[in-house]
Amino acid sequence: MITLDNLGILCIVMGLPFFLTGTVGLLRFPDIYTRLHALTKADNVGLGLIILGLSLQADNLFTVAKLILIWILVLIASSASCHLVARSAMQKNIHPWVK
Amino acid sequence: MSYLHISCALIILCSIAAGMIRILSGPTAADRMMAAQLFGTCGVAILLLLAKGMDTIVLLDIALVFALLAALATITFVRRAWHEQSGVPRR
Amino acid sequence: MITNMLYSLGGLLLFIMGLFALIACSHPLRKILAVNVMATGVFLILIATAYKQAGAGEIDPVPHAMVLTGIVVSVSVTALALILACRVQETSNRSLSQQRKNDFTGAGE
Amino acid sequence: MMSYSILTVFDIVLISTLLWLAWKMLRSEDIFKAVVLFISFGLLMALAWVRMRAPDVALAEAALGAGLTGPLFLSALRRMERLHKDERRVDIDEERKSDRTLDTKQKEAL
Repeated sequence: MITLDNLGILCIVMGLPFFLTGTVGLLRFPDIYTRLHALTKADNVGLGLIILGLSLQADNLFTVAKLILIWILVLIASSASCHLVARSAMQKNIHPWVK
Repeated sequence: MSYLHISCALIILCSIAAGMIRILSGPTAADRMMAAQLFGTCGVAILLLLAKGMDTIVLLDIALVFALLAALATITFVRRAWHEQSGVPRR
Repeated sequence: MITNMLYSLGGLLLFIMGLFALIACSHPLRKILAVNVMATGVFLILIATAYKQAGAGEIDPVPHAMVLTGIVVSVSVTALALILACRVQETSNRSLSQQRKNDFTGAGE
Repeated sequence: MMSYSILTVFDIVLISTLLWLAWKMLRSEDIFKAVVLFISFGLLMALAWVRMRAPDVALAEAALGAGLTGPLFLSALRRMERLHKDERRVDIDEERKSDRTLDTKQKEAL
């Protein structure tokens, strides 16, 4: 039986592998740019799935609005800092990894 | 109290503890700082899950503060503290 | 009850670690970090004494107010200590290089 | 009872991570690594306050401990390293000057 609550649980559980993938990428990838890529993308998608699941389980509309606001803020902050780190690394002549 | 949400938060906490290895063994300063950024994102997720799991809706405000201030440390790092090995090409 | 014990033990260990590093390390920045860790350990013990489980009644608000004040005071003390450490290093460096210069040119004699 | 036990597991993982972080922070050789570990330590302390049902303290810790103290330490580190570099540059100049005077003395002797 599919209710809104179970759908939320499904979304939350689906968000967990993205976080684990982000951490594995941070640990295993060879240079700064690939690590930035793994960290910023995978974690934000995982957070988006968790927020989707929590919004499906939320009590009122105000909580849903706050959750979505948190996600937008995390997206802005993490993309801005990722861009800054990558540009600064390029300016410091740190070359991307080639095979 | 919800069993599922707290165990999901526990899994993300284990992922944070694994990300600490990158802080300890990062070759450049930027790697260490990126791991701190991972702590910020995962901390927001843990706070959201605990807000549902422990039935305290106040934690959403703390997650908002986290989301705003986790980027501040990275920006300060890039603007003011990153000056190692400038001009040295690195493979 | 086990949660109180766990967090109190963690706070105690943090305090001991900070005290050890405060005595053993010589770099001023690391001494400031050690004082911060010690303060965190004390806060953790204070909050752990006030903790009660979800259904076990209201939490005592007095330790919370003390810890809140303590966090703000600790941040201002840290800022002041950092400025003082920078100034100490600046002054000692200048006097050191001045002294070396005097030794080299023989002006100090 | 089930959620109580999972919360205890959460506490144990959180406290052991905090203690490991503090130990590595205070015993690391590199001072920049210690500062980054301190920022992460502040973020995890906010989680510990949340777990102790003290959201007011957690809000203050997230804003001050993680958001303000980290940039303060980074700025102070930058300033101290710059001072250190200046001091070293003065030393190198002095060494060059002493080498030059030695050279001129040797030439005069020749």
